[in-house]
Order: sequence, then C-alpha cells, then structure tokens
Amino acid sequence: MIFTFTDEHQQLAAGLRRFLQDKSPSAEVRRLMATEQGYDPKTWAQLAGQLGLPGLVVPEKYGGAGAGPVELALACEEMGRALLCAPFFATAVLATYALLHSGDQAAAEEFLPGMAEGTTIATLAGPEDDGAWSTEGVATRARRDGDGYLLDGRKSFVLDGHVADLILVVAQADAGPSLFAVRGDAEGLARRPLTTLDMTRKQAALTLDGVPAALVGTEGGAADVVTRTLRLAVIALAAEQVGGAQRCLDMSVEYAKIRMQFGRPIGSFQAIKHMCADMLLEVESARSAAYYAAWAAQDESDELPLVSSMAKAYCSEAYFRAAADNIQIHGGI
Amino acid sequence: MIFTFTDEHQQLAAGLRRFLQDKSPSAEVRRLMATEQGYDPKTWAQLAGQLGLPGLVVPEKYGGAGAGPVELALACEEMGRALLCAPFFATAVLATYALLHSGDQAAAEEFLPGMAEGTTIATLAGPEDDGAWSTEGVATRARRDGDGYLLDGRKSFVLDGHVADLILVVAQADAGPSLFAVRGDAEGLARRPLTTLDMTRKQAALTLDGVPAALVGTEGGAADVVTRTLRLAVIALAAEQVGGAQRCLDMSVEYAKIRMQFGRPIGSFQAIKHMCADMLLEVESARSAAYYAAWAAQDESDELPLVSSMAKAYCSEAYFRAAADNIQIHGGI
Amino acid sequence: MEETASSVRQEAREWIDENFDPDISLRVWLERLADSGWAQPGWPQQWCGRGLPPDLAAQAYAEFNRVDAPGPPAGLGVMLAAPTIIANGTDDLKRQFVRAVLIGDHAWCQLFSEPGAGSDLAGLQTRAERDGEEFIVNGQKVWTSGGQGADYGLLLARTDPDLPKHRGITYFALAMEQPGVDVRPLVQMTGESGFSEVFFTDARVPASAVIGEINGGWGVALSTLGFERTGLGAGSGIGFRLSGFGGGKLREQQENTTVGEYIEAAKTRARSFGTNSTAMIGGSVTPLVKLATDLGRGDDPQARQEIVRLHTLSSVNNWNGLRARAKVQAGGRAGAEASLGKLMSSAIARQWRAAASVIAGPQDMLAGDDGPLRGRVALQFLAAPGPSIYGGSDQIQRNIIGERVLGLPREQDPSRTLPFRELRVGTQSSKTEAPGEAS
Amino acid sequence: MEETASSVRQEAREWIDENFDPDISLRVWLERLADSGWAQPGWPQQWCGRGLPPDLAAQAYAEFNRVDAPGPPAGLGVMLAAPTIIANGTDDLKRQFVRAVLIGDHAWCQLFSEPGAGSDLAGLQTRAERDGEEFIVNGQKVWTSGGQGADYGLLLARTDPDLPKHRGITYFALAMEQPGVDVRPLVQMTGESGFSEVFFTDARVPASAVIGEINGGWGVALSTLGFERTGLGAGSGIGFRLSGFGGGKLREQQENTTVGEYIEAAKTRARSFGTNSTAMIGGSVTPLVKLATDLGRGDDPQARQEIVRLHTLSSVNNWNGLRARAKVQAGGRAGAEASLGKLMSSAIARQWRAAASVIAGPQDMLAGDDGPLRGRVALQFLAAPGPSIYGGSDQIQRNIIGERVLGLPREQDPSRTLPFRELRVGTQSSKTEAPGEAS
Repeated sequence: MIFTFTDEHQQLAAGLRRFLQDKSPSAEVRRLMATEQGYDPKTWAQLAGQLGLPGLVVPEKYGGAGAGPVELALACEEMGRALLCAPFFATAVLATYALLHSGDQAAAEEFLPGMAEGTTIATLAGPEDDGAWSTEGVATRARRDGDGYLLDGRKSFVLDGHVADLILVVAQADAGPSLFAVRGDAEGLARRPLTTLDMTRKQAALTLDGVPAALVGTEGGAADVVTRTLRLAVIALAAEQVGGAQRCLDMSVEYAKIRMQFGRPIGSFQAIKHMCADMLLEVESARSAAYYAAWAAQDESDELPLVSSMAKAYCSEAYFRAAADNIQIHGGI
Repeated sequence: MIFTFTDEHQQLAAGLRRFLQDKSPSAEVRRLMATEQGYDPKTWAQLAGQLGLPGLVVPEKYGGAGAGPVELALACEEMGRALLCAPFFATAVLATYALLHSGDQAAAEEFLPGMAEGTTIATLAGPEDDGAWSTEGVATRARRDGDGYLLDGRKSFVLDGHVADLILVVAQADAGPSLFAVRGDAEGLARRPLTTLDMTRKQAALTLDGVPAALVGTEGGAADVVTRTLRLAVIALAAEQVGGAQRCLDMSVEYAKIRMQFGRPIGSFQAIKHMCADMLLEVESARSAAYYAAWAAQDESDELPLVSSMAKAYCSEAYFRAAADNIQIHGGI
Repeated sequence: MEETASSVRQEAREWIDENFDPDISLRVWLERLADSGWAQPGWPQQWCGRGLPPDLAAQAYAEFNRVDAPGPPAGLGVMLAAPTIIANGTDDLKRQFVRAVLIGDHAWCQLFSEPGAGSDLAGLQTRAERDGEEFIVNGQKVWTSGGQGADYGLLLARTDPDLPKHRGITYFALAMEQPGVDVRPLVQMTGESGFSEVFFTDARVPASAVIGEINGGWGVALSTLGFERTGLGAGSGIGFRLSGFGGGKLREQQENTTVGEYIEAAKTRARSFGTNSTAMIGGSVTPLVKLATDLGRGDDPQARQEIVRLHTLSSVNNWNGLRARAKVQAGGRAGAEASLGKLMSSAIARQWRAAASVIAGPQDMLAGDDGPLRGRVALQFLAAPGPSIYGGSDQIQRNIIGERVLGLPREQDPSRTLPFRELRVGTQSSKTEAPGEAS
Repeated sequence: MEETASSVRQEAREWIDENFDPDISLRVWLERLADSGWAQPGWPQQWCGRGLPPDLAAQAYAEFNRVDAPGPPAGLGVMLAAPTIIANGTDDLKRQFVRAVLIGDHAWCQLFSEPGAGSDLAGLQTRAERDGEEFIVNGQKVWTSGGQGADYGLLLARTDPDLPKHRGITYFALAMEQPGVDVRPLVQMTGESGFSEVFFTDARVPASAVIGEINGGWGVALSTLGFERTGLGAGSGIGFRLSGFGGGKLREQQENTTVGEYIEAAKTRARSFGTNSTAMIGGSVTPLVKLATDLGRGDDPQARQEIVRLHTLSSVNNWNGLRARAKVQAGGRAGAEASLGKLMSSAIARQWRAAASVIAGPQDMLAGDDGPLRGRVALQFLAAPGPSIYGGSDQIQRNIIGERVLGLPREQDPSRTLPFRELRVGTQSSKTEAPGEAS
C-alpha cells in the first residue's frame, strides 16, 4: 500500500546508509570529485558485491535483485544523502531502464548481467549540444553497415560518458530515432570530460565518427524508450535530492544548536529557527512527492507522467533552497 | 536635477498631506468606498478650490498649475497614503494627459478649464471586456453623422465612468482607432457601476448605442495618445502605490512597537523585525523607482518607456507585499 | 479477543448492514452511531467510543465511508470540546457533554483569543472570580468561530493574577445562552462573518464546570490546541468523509431530514465545487484551469507555471497527509510531516491568489458577479491572508516546528515567571487594539 | 572665502589643467593628488584632504572623472583604515598611515572576524597581552580579504577577558610582515581565493599602534563598520570612477605604469565586461541578454521576466544610491535608502543566478570553458551566496535596519553584561567550527 514501508525497505536503506557513512564521507567525496574518473572502482565493486546495488532494478533472470521504483527511490535517497560519487545513476537507472524498455531481450541478456554485477558501466546518450532530451531534433545519424550500423555525430551531457563501457546512443535511423549500443572503446569514438558545476556527477561530450553500433530494440523505437526511461529516472533523481536536502537540514539544525553568538545558540534566533522550519516543511514535502511518484511507478498508475514531473520539479527546488539556506546558516564555511 | 526636491515640492506634499489627514481619514475612506458614487463632491471641490489639485498638470493657459510629472508623483504619493476616494486619477491624470497628447487645442480649451477647476469629472475609456488597453483590438465603432460621429459598442473598466461628465472614448473610425469626446449624459449611453475589488477606485461598464461624439485630435490618432498617456499615468499610479506602501510600513512599525506578547513588543522578535526591514527596503526602492521615472518623464528622457514600466511593475509588487505583511503583523484585525 | 483489521472491518460491516438505513432521520442515525461507539471508534469505550487504536479506527471508517454514511456533526464540539473533556474533565462533565456532541445536541465555540492575547495566549485578561459555587466572568474574547450558533463555549479565564501568567488560568465549560454573554459578529474583509467578539458582563459558570483543576487551565488548553492543530491544515484524512450537522438551533431540521436526503444533498454540493466544503476552495486548480481556458490564457506559459505550482503544493500537502496516515495505520506514529499542514495551507492560499491573479489579468480588479468565477477569485483574494494568521500564525507554527520537531532551543522568556499583574500585555488600550498578531 | 559648488569646480579644473598629465607615472600622479588634498577632498585639510562637505566634494570628483583621472588605490586602506585612524588615532599614527594609503605605499586588511565571532563580533577570542611597550598577539582571524597582499592589518584583540565582551577589546594597527603572522589562503566554492585565515603566534604590535583607547576598541570598530557599510552595497556613487592601485608589493609596477596607459587598460576592461570591475558581474543584465540571444531563448517569456526582474532590482539599487547622493549634494543627510544597498546586493546576486539558470537551461550544469559565458555563469552561481553573508549577513542587516532605521526594540542580550570569561562563544571546538553565521 502506498507510503507503507516493509521491513525489507527499511533494511535496504539502513544497510546502504551504514555502507555509505563508511565509504563516502565528505573527505572522500571531495577527493573523488576532484579526480577525472570521478569514482572509486573499489567502492563500486563493493557496492555491487556486498549490496548488489547496481543490479537493484535489474530483473532476477538477468542477475539483478528485481526490485522496483520504491526500493530504487530509497536507495537513491541514501546515495543523495552521502553525495556518493559513482556511476550508479547512469548505469543502474538510465541505461538499465533504457535496456528494459527497449524490449530487446538479446541486448538485455548481453549487457544487464555485467551491469548488475558492477563490471559494466553503462550510460544513455540522448542529448546533443543543446542539452535537450527530446529525440525529435537528434542530429546524430546511423547508417547501415552490413549487419550493424555506423554512427556519426555528437552527443553531449552524457553522464559518466568518459568511463562508460557501454553507451546507449540515440541516433536517427531510416525509421526515425533509434537506440544503439556502442562500446566505450569503439573505434571512431572520442570522449571528452566536460567541466561540470556539480563535480560529483561527471559528464562527457562524445564525437562519433563512423562508430560501429548495434541496434537495441527496433528502429524508430527510441522516442518511447527515452520517454519511459526518463519518467522513472527523474523519480530516482528526485529521491536523491530528498536525501541531499535532508542532509542539508540535518547539518543546519545540528550547527544551529551548537553555534553560540550573542551568548545563545543561533538556533534560538527566529531568523535561523524559522529558516530551519521552512526547510523541514520543504524537505518532508519533497520526500512525500518523491515517494508518491515512486509508488505511482511501482503501481504503474496512470498518474505517473504527471506525478513524476511534479516530484522532480518540487524536489529540485526544495534541494536548491535547502542547500542555499544551509550555506547561509553556516555563514560561508 | 534628478532626485533633488525644491521647497515648492516639499510644500506641495506637506500641504496636501495636512489636507488629506483632515479630509480623508480611515473612517471617511470606509464611508465613501461603500457608496456607489465613491467620492465626496464637497472634498473634491475643496481639493480644487483650495489646492488646485485637479488642474495640477493642466497648463496655465487652460487654468491649471502647469506642473510636471514630478509634482504629480508627489501629489499622488500623498493621495495613495490617504487612500483618497476621488476622481483624481481619472480626471487629472488619464483624461488630462489624453487631451494634451491629442494635440487638439479646441478640445483642450473646451474641457481642460472645467477639469482644472473641478467642475468637470473626466475619464478615458480605452479597454473593452477583455480589459486590454491596446487600441488594436478595439471593437467599438464610430460612424460619421453630419459634422460629428455616432459611437456603438461596449467599454469596460472605465475609471469613475459612472460619474464622469466627460468620457474620452477610443473607437474605430475609418482611419483607425481614434479618440472621441462623449458627454456623461449623452443619449444612447448606458453606464453600469462594476463591483470592484478595490472599493476606493470605482469602475464602470459602458454601453454605447449610437451615442453622439466629437472627434478629439485626428482620426487614427488614438494609439499614440493612449500609449503616451499610459506612460505618464502608470508613473502617477506607481507614486500612489509608494504612498500606500509607506502607510502600511508606518502602521506595521508603530504597531510592532506597542503590541506586547510574551512580555515584549512584537517588534523585538526577528520574525517581525525582519519583515519590517524588508518592507522598508522595498518601499524605499519603490519610491526611488517612482521618482526616477517621474524625473525621466519631466526631462522627456529616452529612458521613459522602459523606466515607467519598471516603476509600475516594481511598485505594484512592493505595495502588494507591504499590504500583505501589514495584515500579517497586525494579525487579522 | 484481540481486534484485528479484518475483525474490525467485519464488525463494522455487520453493524452497518443492521443499522444503516437511508430512510431514518439524521437524528436517529446519529443516536445509533453514538450509542454503538462507531461515531468515534477511537474514543474510550465508556465514553461513546470503542477504544480502538488509530489504525483500527481507520479500518472502521473505511467501511462507513463505503456507504457514504454521515458521521457526527463536524465542528469544535467533536474536534475540541469532547476530546478535551474526555482527557481532562470529571465524569459528570463527560456524561453531560460527550454524547450530546456526537448526536448534535450542543454546538461549541472556543473562547480563547483576546484582543490582548493572540500568539501569547497565556497573556489573557478575562477574569473569573469565585462566588460561592459559581464563578463570575468579565472580559472579552475575540475571533470566536461559530460564536453565534454555539450552545457552549470552552472558556479560558484568569482566576489568579498573582501567579505567573501560565499558572493562574482556569478552563471552563460555559453556557452561552445567558444574559451576561453578548456575541457580536465581526465582518471580515470578504464581507463574510465567520467570527464573533464575545463580551462577558458578570456571566456565570458553575464551579462544577471547571475542566481540570482550578488554576490548572493552561495544561488543559495545550491539550485542546493539540487537537486543534491536528484538525486544521492537511489533517490526517482519517474519519467520516461526510459529517452530519447539529447544535441546539438545528435540532428540528435534524429530525426532519432523512439520512438518504442528506447524503444526496452533500453529493450535489460536492459536484458543483469539486469538494465537499463550500467554505474555501482550498488548493483546487480546477476553477483556475477553467478560468484560464475561458479567458483564452490556457497556453500562457506563466499562467501554466503558476497553476502547476499550485497543483504541486496542494498535491504535496495531500501526500504529506497520506504519508502521516500510512504511518499511523501501520501502527507507527505520525512524524514531522504531520505538523506541516497548517503552514502549507497558508502557502497554498497565497499561491492560489498568485495564480488567480496572473490568470485573471485585468479581470482580477473585479469582484462580486462582475468578477472572475463569479466573484470567487476576489473572495479568495481577500480570504488568502487568513490561514497564515488563524489557529496559530505562520510565525508561531515555525516556532513550534523549530522547537518541538527540530529540537532547536527556545528563546528566553522572562515573562513566564513574572506575576501576571506585573506583566504588560496587548497594547494596553483595549479599545483600538488588534489581536492575534504574528510573532 | 566660503567655497561654493562653482568655486570648487573651478579650483579643481585649474589644478587638473596644471597637474594632470597622462605621461607621468601613476606613482607621481598619486603623490600629487595626495599632497594637493584632491585625493580625498572630504578628509580634513591637515590629513591630506580639503575639508569639503560631501556635496562639494562630489563637485570636485565630477571634474576629475571628466578626464578619467584615476584616484587613490581602491581597497580597505582608503575605505576603512585611513578614515578609522583619522577619526580615532593619534597624530603619529595619522602621519604614519594616511598619506601612505593614498599614494599606495600600504595595502591594508581587516582582522575582525574569527571562527567563533562572526555576527557577534564582540565575542572575539584573539588575545593581546601587554609586554612592556608592546602587545603580544595570539589567536586566529578568518575571512580576511586581501590578507596575502596586505602590509598592515586593522586588528581587534581582547585585552581584558574579565570585562564584559564589548569592553575588553583593543584596536591595533598591526604590521603583517613579521614571523608571528601566518596568512593562509582559503579556497572558495568558486575555486578562487579572495579570503585568508590569519594565525597569530606571539605576533608583536607596539603600544603606540593602539587606535583609540586600550579596552576602548569596540567603539572604534563600530566607526570602521560604519565606513564598511557605506562602501559595500550600492555605495553613494561619490568618488573617483577609476581607482589606482598600490600596496608595498606593487610599488615597482606603480612606478612603471603611466597614467595614460593605466586609463587605457581600465577602459578596455570596462568594454569587455560592461563594468570596470572584474570581480563580480554585479547586477548587469548585458551578459544574460547575450546568453539568451545566443541560446535562442530571447523570446522565452520566462527568461524575459527573469531578466527584467534583475534589471529592475539593479536599477532600483542604483537609483537608491543616486537618491541618497542627491540628498547629500543638496546639503541634507542620506535617509533610510542609504542602508539598503547591502541587503539589495544580496538579492541582486540571487536574482542574477535565478535568471541565468532559467536562461542557460541544461547548459547551466557546465562550468569552466564548457559552461555558458565561458564559465562565468557557474562562477556567479557559486559566488551568489557570498553577498548575503560577508560584511554582515542579511539577517544582521535586517536587525540593523529594524533597530536603527525603524526604531524597533532590540532583543534582550544578557551576554552584553557577563564577564567575557564566563561567556560561551562559537562552537567551543575551534578546529571544526564555521564562522560568520547568519543570525
């Protein structure tokens, strides 16, 4: 039932939280975000080996845990709380859902087991230079080459594109925008890391110059795959934002209790107290929104398109404000 | 020089403030706003006789004071502060500027002296049912009838239209939107007072059924007249809003100093103190905006179209927030 | 036998099959409901309830809502008076008042706020002086909802001004129909009159009507305020979807309306407003979408942004309520999300106004039949400041959330320890002052 | 002879005709300016000024700005140190420091804030202990702007912890180039390093370098903070449009640059950024309009609303400054509008960020050369929280406006009377704590 969490849910979240407290403290996040690679392969391997996290929503028949959007949301909330630097969102959300939604069983069998066990880092390359996810204006082209295809064009804003072993590329084929599997080490593929504002989540620009590729799903099928994938992915992102916002609130409240000015804790001043109260309002509301959307996804509700967008929009603004207020309360650390 | 007020300016404002404190206290405003007429003819006559206010920007040759937009702004600020219920804005701003901008000397000679001495209440009827001031979509039509015209159509949102002796109506003539003078008691004219949210400023809907009218200015000239009139009128309105907002701030601060809760004045709580500080920021900024725009108008600066709109937009929001915060601080009186 | 979700549902279903009849009068139905304990399954068994925990009570409500059965009259009687009396009153008071509320014999009002005591309720000045077996009440209350129809009032009055402000207050159940009580309606900006001022001139209340201890009224008041906060705002969503009506003045009508008629009328109201309340539009975007479409602004990007912003706020508020409810139903306690509805409802009222204003454009200047949505936009405009003030202002809510939920330290308040006599309250000029400010 | 606007203008014009020469070095020019009194016409005649009231000083500046003449180096020396010393220092200190600041011999930094003393500056813990004719300084300062290039620092240190916090503080002019002073740059979110931490380990300052009285430093600090508030935010707009540069470390460059070269370089900078400052874009919409146009979003209604909102805020802020200036020029005193620039500049920074974010869309995720406006959008994004914290947080500004401008009552502050020793300050764990919070 909606908003009713099972013991398994709670264990998932608690276990992951413990793992991340240990493996992804602030200092480690700062260290990793300053590297070009952007994540620690050892931690990633442990996330896979100990917790099976990369395969969380991968069906069991492909070696995953077969969990649903609610479990994913809970996991993402914990990762957002820890600002985990890892290719989880690209691999385990974007690429995983894209493969599943493509309906291509052969591709699923080929790629998902490696993704689930953490040995294949994967991503979805939709946007080009304008950053739009809409498949309509895609300029990257696919041309037939024997049994396969060759891709030419540019992709940008590709999450973890600089390290991905598998890149699912949206390109125009004869029948319209289609999804293709490209190896990270494919010939003709040049990858350039982009300088990102959020250094904990790396992005890359790709140049494709006759890159060999395999069709995933059917020609002309990418629009539907991308739409359905994003619908679920933004819920995961919203949950991640809830985790981050909650951490901001926790930090603010903790600091406001111990920081003394004018002979009293700053949290006793209404200016700070009310800011914290408003943060709580927004963080809890964001959580309700993300969870509701996750349940709508789990239940395959008709509301999903609406509520997933609402959750994403609300959680983004709540996280932004929580981060800004957290800075203000800490006063410039 | 910009923002430099003369002794005359200060005397104008101080004199008007004293007059309004006497003639337009809260109780009187409440009384008048509940009447259909919406103003006190005796006070209006005194405003004209003692202070020459209706003719403030009417050139001296038409019996006015020949003042400019800066004096008008100062006067409007005082009227806004007192929430004066009177047909000033319709007569002395909208209709006066429209007549002056029409370039029609005969009309100016015919109407302005009476408007300046307060015996003619005048207004400008631009918008129709959709409330837009744009002259492009005007549906009211003017047809030739001997030397004059007959008007057919509907006008709405006509300020003080229910009591005006002279209504300047925008209507489509052969050469395009044109301005026409219509007597308040003309045959074929039906006026219906509208129920307004702001009860201190009355509006009316007009139905024109073959109403005799005289062309003011040239056929096809209304677009320019209306644009230039509004450019000045919104500055007067902005100044009026500054006065109202300042009054809200004054009331808030005064109350916050004397209202005791939890053994201390509520103004000592940051929640209230900071609200008042933000109000001050906005009220003073609104004042700077309104004054700057008034000076741009006075100097006939090229900036005028831009800054008059900026002043109007900023002052509207500042006034709204000041009023809302004033209610919050008073807590529901 | 221990109750379970399914045992409760079955019991309720069986009782409904036997007792629910659209052709009986609302009066008879409410009596059956009260006497069976199903009217408030969460109340104690000996006081018209069934002693069920909230999650099981919710199971029962679901059964009643399945057949649209009306519950006891909504209002302060069920929401505040009876729970306060059950928790703090003597058995005599419980006998006198609990069932009476459920069957709609008594309507109640709350006599707490004063011109000088709004946010700082403990600064109240209305006096109750002992006179044998009675107290004599003098003073003034304000912002009394439903003061005109009320049969009884929950009165806070000062009984010892030499004690610090929180410690000299006594809580009474006062009969409103007596010569010393004068109820005068207040007219709001909207032109409506939902509140009253209440003046006491030697009004009388028996000492037996004290709820709790003499001079111990503050603790009792806090329990009432707790019930109030749960009732306003998002609410838990637990209870009868449809409420009956009552109060001494509506007794006859209650007997002349059948349950079936009443349900039908309620459904008709709900259809016309998209809600079963006629009071406030709340956060519904439906009328605004209609307005935007009517005015040809359905494609305006700003109008759309504002509408979605409103829809998101009010959806999120509902989801907060659902989440709190799910925790309760799962046998847990509602968390922080339960304290947020009040603050959120202020934001929703403001956003409704902002959205309406963008959509209505120039039409926003008009009210009454000339105004958009036949005046409802203007009414909402004028009503919008209300939610951030009544029932504890936004500022007080933020204090409460900051202190009680987040555990932030309170401000020092020296006025807590001063004898009340030495304390300055209000503006000390009772004629012109304004109550209920927001600090 | 009494000076008038026209006599001042004429005098300035004549002096400029005789002394202004694009071919002399910036160094020579600054010396001429300082010795003539034109560098700061508002300062006293005996201390490198001309003793003119603000309105007449403004007349003089107008003449210098007509020929783009550079004024004395911008920075804390002219803005804070010299005015503080002129107002509070001994004549020896004035001789040592005032002219040196105007000709760029000394750059200054401000050693006020500490990890435990941000908003509550008087809670500072850095100690200065008397040792014969010297004081020995130990402790830590933070958020020191320009700490790395500074020759001297305005230091606040505690000299008597047995007095209440405001009364045991002394104000010093401390030489930065000495073994006991360790300046460590802080890296900001933007990757820049404009601030330092400064650690004192037995640093030394002569007793003759005390500004004001021993234990009387708080009053002196308030005068410095007054100068600071006028300098940050909108500013009065009065002064040289263009500033020279200086500080001991730039002495050579000062002598090798001609006035003409310097003016030309400044103009080039101004053209490329639409402002003569490279530090912050401030409220300029120009780059955002360009960005919107480049990205094809020039017609986007939301982008346009945000851009105009920004332009309005920053215009209004300028107008507030102009209005304050006009009052001063008319011989009056600046009113409330002069205190608002600081708070407004925070709002402008936030609005710049909000507008840029709407315009940039997905590009907003990128920084450095990949980012919009070659990374400046990202830099501004990270810099935006700054103005609401430094130089007195928004919350402190609102306290000041509420109390000093509007006359609202202060909160009780029992910590004002406690001996400093008994006071808890900061987080009491100096290693991990964060300074300058916002209350």
